[in-house]
Amino acid sequence: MTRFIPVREAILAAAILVLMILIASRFAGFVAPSNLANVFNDTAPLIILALGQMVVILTRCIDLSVAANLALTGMAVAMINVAMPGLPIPVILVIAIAMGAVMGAINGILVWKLEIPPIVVTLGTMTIFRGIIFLISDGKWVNSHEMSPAFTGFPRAEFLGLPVLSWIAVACVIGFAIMMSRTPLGRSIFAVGGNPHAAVYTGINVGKTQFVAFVISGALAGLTGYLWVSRFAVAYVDIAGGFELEVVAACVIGGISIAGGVGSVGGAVLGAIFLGVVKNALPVVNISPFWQLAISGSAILIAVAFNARAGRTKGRIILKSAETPTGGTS
Amino acid sequence: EGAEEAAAELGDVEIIYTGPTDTTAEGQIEVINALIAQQVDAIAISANDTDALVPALQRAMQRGITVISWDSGVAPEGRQLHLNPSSNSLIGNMIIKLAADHLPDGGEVALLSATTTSTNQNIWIEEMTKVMGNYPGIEVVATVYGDDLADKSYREATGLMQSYPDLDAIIAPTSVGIVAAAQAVVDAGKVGEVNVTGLGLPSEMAGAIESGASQSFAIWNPIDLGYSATMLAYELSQNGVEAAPGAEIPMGRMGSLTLDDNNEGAMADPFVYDASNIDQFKSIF
Amino acid sequence: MTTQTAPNSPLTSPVVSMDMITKTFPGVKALDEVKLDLYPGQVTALVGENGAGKSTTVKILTGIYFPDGGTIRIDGDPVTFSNPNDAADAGITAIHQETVLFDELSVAENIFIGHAPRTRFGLIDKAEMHRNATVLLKEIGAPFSSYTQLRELGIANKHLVAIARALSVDARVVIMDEPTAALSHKEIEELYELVETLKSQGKAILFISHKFDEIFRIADRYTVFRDGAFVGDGLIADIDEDALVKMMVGRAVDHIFPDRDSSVGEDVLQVVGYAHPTEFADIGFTLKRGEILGFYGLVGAGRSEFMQALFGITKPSKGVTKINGKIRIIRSPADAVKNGIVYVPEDRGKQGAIIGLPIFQNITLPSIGRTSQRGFLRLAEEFKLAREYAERLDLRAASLDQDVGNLSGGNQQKVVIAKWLATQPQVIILDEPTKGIDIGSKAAVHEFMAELAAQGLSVIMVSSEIPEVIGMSDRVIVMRDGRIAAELAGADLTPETLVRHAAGITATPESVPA
Amino acid sequence: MTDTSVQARHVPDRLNTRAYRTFRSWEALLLAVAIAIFIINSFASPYFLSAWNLSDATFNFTEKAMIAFAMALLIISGEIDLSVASIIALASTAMGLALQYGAGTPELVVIGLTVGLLCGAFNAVFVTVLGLPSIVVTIGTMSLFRGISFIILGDDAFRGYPASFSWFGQGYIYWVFTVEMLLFVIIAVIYGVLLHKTNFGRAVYAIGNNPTGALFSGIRVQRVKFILFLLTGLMSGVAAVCLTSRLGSTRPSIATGMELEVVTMVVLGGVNILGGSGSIPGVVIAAFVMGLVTFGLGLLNVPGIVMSIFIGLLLIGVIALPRLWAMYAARRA
Ligand SMILES: Nc1ncnc2c1ncn2[C@@H]1O[C@H](COP(=O)(O)OP(=O)(O)OP(=O)(O)O)[C@@H](O)[C@H]1O
Ligand SMILES: Nc1ncnc2c1ncn2[C@@H]1O[C@H](COP(=O)(O)OP(=O)(O)OP(=O)(O)O)[C@@H](O)[C@H]1O
Ligand SMILES: [Mg+2]
Ligand SMILES: [Mg+2]
Repeated sequence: MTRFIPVREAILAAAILVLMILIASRFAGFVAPSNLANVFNDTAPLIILALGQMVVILTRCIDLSVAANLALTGMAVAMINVAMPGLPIPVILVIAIAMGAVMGAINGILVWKLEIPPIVVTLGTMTIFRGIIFLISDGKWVNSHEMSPAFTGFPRAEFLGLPVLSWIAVACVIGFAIMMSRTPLGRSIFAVGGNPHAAVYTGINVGKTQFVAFVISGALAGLTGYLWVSRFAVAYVDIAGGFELEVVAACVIGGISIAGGVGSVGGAVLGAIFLGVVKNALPVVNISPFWQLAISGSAILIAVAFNARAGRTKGRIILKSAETPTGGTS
Repeated sequence: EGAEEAAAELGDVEIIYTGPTDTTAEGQIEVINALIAQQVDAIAISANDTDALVPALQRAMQRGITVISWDSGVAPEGRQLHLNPSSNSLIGNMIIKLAADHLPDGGEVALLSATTTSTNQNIWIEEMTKVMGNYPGIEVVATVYGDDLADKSYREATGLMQSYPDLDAIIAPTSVGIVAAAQAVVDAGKVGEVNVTGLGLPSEMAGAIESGASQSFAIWNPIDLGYSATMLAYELSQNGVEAAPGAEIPMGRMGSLTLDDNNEGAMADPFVYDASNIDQFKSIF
Repeated sequence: MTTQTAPNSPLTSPVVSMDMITKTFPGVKALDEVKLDLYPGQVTALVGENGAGKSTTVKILTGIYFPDGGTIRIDGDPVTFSNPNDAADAGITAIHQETVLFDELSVAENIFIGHAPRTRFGLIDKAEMHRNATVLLKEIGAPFSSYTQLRELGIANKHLVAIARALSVDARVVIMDEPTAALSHKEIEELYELVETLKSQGKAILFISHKFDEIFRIADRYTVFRDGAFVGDGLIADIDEDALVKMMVGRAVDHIFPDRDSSVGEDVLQVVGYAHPTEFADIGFTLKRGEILGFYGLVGAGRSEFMQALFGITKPSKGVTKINGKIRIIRSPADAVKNGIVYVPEDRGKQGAIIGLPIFQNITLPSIGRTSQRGFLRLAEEFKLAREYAERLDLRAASLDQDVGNLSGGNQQKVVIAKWLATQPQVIILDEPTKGIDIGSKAAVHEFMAELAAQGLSVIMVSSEIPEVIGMSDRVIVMRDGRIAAELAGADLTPETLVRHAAGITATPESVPA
Repeated sequence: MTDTSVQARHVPDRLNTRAYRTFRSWEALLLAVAIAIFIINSFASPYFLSAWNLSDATFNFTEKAMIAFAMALLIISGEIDLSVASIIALASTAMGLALQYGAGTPELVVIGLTVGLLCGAFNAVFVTVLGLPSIVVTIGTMSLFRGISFIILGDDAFRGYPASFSWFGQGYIYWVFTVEMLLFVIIAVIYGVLLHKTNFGRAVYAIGNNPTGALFSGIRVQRVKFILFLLTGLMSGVAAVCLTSRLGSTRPSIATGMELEVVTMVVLGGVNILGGSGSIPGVVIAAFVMGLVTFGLGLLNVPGIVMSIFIGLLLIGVIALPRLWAMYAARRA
């Protein structure tokens, strides 16, 4: 009765499993461990961003600027790398995370101090960040041969059979799992989204918590910005265009309620993996490229409808003699 | 750059270089309207939709503005002439030849295009299909679209290598796609097995040639293209040259353009780049 | 009940002392230079009409609002609370009037949010948290586990969680803002015992209530506010009920239930065999013209649930509604309103008032068809209708154009009642109509109900207050666990029988507290 | 009951409360911004003050604004529709398909509008019947609708619309006044009256402020929302007719990204994105502001991507500046 969230996740996990079986029936190679590792690696940026977006959505906000933040940070670190090829990777990482966090903080400040609705703030900063990329890069590309080998090599360096990119995603997942369930910050994030009014009474600063959520999301976007640019070894104005909607979709599929307060790390990760599997499978099972968009759209709709069913809580039962409840309340 | 060069040569020409927020037809129409409003003498456009710009460009022509398209064309009603960087059939042939040259015994190739709506890509692919008969043993196993997005192209290329383990070459007649495909091949550890070729810029492809992911690729000179387009626009608007089938229109140092029945003409052959000459060009364009 | 430890000695100095506190909201002076003292080991009752500024005082004491002027002293030292944590650190804890809890968290997490026990690594110690929560829940007699998801609890149980939360901090001052409003008899008794225990521990208690019986039972001191101003304070022992009411309202109020001519007319509403898979079963009764039918039961007996089914919100699995002898199908509140049945909900914040819309639009919302013409609004008509009902209910507001969100709880309730009366219904269902309403307005509501019935309106009144049920109803239906337990009228209608049927006690009547 | 209670207090109808004035000042502020932009534009570019150029400039916003009016009502009711641009794509594709089967102009229009309505109904079913959040549903249908266009059209295009069809997007009523402008004005008036002068509009506000309360007040909440989705779909259909007519052809990528511009316009118009408040005059002014900014910057040949920075700054700035000013004023007081 109390444990309804894992049920939701189990359904999603089952859906992913069924999906994989279907894909395997058309293309057995897809489920080979090495390929699955590839799919995971390919999905790693989505997972990382989905975790950040989850925190934001949990506090009743939304961050539509993640993809633009990612692109701007990516372009900036790529240009820094071109200008100073010797700069060690840890420094680049720190710069990327800090830049992303600053952009997140801009969103957060506007939401916290000026109380502008998050969707408006991030819609605005989304276009502003993109525009800034054009201004700093003059519309030009940074290409792979201009980047240093260390710069492009970092995310693909292998460690225990998995690329560093995957390991970073794994680390983020573990970190967030602990943060959300075992730290006061995690609890406040749930509280702020679940009932902001009550959070105020409890001494939780709602605006500040939302600010922190934006900073977290921004920092992760910055981190992903570097990883993205180095992995695809190219930076230009439009990278990750439209990716913000995919990130939101991953969260929603993962059962994170857009109304805030409900969701889990596991859900966000599974939602991202679900999309990642769909995206990676379509090309290999030879479905006409013109079908891709419609299929992912339907997948989102179905997943969300399913999710809502699974998440619908049973009302309390007054009747002592109530037969097996049918769940069809109200 | 080429346009600036032409302007300098002509002396009395001012170049306005502009573009929309995103690459949609509606965005380009807004830009065209702004140009009409400024009463420019000529518009040289590389369209991202053959048909959608026609009404807007027709209006421009009605108001006495010379309209030419270059690179990615506009339907004939919407412009006076179209400058192809190279003849479409030549490019079509070139891209398959680049792949075939490295596959003496035949093999499987796949196409990685840009968006499903890019005019020029699709014409080249069409032209390529026409000449497939000349390359026995070469089989095109799939055509995928990377939408001119690095990550999507990368994923599509990875998907191709998984679906067709025996794939020998990926042809990407798009500068985003070819770079992403080369990166995907490097990451999949298939350098030497899968050759990436197509159309790309030397500056962007230098890395791929170096790593061996791409043996060779082709492109025309974009500087020349800008130069030619400017020259043509100048001739039509200032010197009263008529664009009609069969006409020969001078374009400065690039010689002259001969128009076909659709008022289209081709500039020059694409040039092939490989390990031998990449270093020379990578810093130019 | 237990030993009276704290003597009503005026010699003790106050723990908390508020002086000259002022607080202004846009358009309203909620508090105007008020003072309030709380003494250790004593219960101070804060009384006043709806909107007198009681809850505002609580919010200032707990750091939620920042006062515009005045000083708060703790042990004689001036303090400023810039956020709720400051107040908590100063040892002040509160059970607020609204339940301010988190549906998505467990009971234990709700209790300990903000001050959960930590492990060595700084992480939250869940095991310890649940252990502590269990102890607290046991102390207040809560019948659920600390692992329960809060959303699964009913309103009364949620209130118990709020109480547990307030007790989870080691406070010197405990504030209770209408803590008994949502509780059943048994739970109220337990709360009283708890108050005694807290007193004996030397804590200062601020107790806000509109119920005079409980004020006189547990309070040692009183402070009265009227319209945001301080009126007086003193020892409960030195004052009687009438005097207190007079201080509060500024005039004498006889809160005797109105005399009614209970000759009732023909059948208006017939309900046959209403059932729902999980909430209620076998509900059937008839309601006559001009009758007031009471529905009594312990909180959570399913009365609201059934009423909402009758009103077309909850979908019953079976059941027939006849109005004036004709079967009517009610699938939505709109259908119900069309058929002359209206429902004044219990949860006015969520279900009643439309916060964000002005008062007049709230009042005319369900009657919009009458004030408008062919679907087009006519503002003058709207204001006319709204003013009529606002004045009939003695609404306290700055203007009819004011957002209902800025009204006090009691005045919001009046807007909701006004909105339904304006539809001129045949049957009005009032779910806990006087919950949280001050004594003056309460009498007005009772008077009004009687008047409505006299005009031929049929009233269903859901109430958990025994005097009100007995005083107002012609007939009472008692519900227990989603079923009708008894129907009482005339001589059978006594506090004892009500409680016995509601609690399901079949044996000899035990001592039932009034 | 009059005898027991004290003399009923008189409650005045209206006080000009601060909230009321703030509401008033939003449109005023926006209008000031619009006028300022107009003046700056006329100084910045000699080409700006020309009837024909201004007429051309209206195309920058007329189609978006048609959808924005319906979207404003939807957002005030607490929902949102992100699929509008995709509905345009699908409706346009359907028109193109009908064209292949020989449909004439009247049929094309009917088909465009019908498909818009059907798409609206599809969204509405998910939101009102299944009870799913609209932002999520329409992120899904945004892919789905455009996806269907891609399935039908692939990399092809429909062209060859009849000459009479071009009237909607390219025709003029009188002198420089275009058909689209006329439609814009008519639709603005209809939605203005619907939202501000009718019971339906009142219900929209009530729902946006408190859906449960509105339901308990006898408003058919789901029905109103259903209608709002239908209206938004219908307006997308109208925009599809205009846009298709203006472009003279259909591709599946038509109107990409327009949904965010529509939402931006609505928010700039002072509609609370969280529902409950907003006005049609605000949206009308916002449409002009956006049109003027893009056209003015276009005349200065500012690249589109840089233009979007201005729009972004405008969006945040118009909301942020009054609040910053209030904070500043409060500190000084
Ligand atoms: N947030 C607010 N904004 C504006 N006005 C407010 C606000 N909170 C309270 N008020 C006003 O302040 C006054 C005091 O309200 P308060 O809630 O303190 O009354 P109360 O004594 O607790 O009444 P009740 O017995 O009904 O709970 C009322 O007139 C109310 O309208
Ligand atoms: N767990 C819950 N979640 C949401 N709403 C609840 C919950 N419990 C109760 N409610 C609502 O709160 C109100 C009061 O609930 P309460 O516990 O009093 O039960 P009830 O069935 O209304 O019983 P009664 O009216 O007989 O006291 C009702 O409107 C009910 O629908
Ligand atoms: Mg109160
Ligand atoms: Mg109840």
